[in-house]
Amino acid sequence: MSEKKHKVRDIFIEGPIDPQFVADSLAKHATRMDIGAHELFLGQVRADGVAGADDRPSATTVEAIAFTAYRDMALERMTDIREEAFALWPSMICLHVHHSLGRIPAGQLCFFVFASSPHRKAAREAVAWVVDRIKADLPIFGKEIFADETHTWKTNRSVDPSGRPDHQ
Amino acid sequence: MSEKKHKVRDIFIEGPIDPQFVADSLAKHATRMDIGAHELFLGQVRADGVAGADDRPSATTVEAIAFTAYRDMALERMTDIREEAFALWPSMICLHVHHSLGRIPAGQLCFFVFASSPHRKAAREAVAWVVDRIKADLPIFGKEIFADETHTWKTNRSVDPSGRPDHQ
Amino acid sequence: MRVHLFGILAEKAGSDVVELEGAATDELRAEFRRRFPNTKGLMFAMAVDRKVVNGNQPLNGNEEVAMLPPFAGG
Amino acid sequence: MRVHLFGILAEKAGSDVVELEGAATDELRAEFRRRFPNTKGLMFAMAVDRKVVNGNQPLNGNEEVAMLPPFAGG
Repeated sequence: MSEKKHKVRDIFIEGPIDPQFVADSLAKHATRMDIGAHELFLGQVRADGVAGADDRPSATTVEAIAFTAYRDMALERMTDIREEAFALWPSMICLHVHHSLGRIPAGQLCFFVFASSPHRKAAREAVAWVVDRIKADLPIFGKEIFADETHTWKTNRSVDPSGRPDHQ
Repeated sequence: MSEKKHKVRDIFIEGPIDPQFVADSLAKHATRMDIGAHELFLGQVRADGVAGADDRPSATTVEAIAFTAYRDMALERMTDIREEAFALWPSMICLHVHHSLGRIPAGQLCFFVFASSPHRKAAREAVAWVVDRIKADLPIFGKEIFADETHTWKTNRSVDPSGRPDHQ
Repeated sequence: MRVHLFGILAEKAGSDVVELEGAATDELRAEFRRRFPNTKGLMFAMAVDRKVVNGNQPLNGNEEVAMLPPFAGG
Repeated sequence: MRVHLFGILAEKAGSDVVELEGAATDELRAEFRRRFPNTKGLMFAMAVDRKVVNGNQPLNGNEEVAMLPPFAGG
């Protein structure tokens, strides 16, 4: 849990994030007597409905998202984000980030950001900022697999889809 | 988990909040296919150090907080807060609040606010708002018990300590 | 009438309920201060029927009245 | 040089790595578009040595180059 050193740490885990993992992570902090506030964000795969399309005869729903990543780049960017977060919120005591790879069925957890601090403001603000930065900066890709076996590629909203739009 | 009805529900639990309880609460949401984001706040008792004082020979640290509440009033105010929260964030799917009563040792969890929504903004904003409102509006009292057996009464910061200051 | 006490007020009064007479919340406050001079300097709010009172509220004697020291939840 | 492909680009190219020739990132882009006309209309960023490129970056051929469709983490 001593987190202030910014070595590259692996955030990726294969498959869904187990709620039990969240409990174990929380429980480990009971030895830190200076923590007063924990803020946790968890992303869960939604079974969004989609309309029919050229390659899809009728409306269907998301059954799972298959996540892939450009691992080395993602871990480098995560190290930068972690360093920036500790600089922005120096009172933050620890920050844990986990993201799933592979096929995550709807209803399962795929993303977990967890910050702890003496008072709630730092943990709250840091989690919001880190979640947004990860969505914008980490090269993680998601294939939405529909119940009818078709698929589409997920794109994060309100995030510039590429460093340089390519309209060639 | 169907939460939109605003009957009075008991938020109080005797003793610390078990991390396992958090895991179980999370796991129950795997059947809700419209949830994309969970935001959780947890309060943990800090072993704050305090200086010596008239009734305390030397510096000491908080060993536990003993929480009491004006139960009926707290539950009425919580019902109001819940209603307001669902009005302010209509996309919120559920909101769970738990607060400990009794003696909570340093390092243990005493407060848990958990909101879920399709997208992260509603859950994030609702948790921040609900946590602040609970700290300001719920008649919950905390006796900080020090390692040397002395005690003091906790007061939430940046919260008006009483509806009407009494300087008589 | 019966007045419920919490936190440090209950501690100082040695009880979590006191009998006080008064036709309005300010009278109960004053009576409480007289009966328990060891609460001098402690701020508290009053609640009538589980709602915090602003100003001085008249009472008919059938209300649920409480004296509330600063809140510390969370 | 070896160029790594991800997500929909890997799917359209049928591989997660392609050999492309070019002295700068724009040349690799153009070559990729020629080789895989089925990626027409798909936007992507390029990364050189694991950093997103802004503009056109010259290459010596020893870099780690990747083509990145829109991110979808979280």
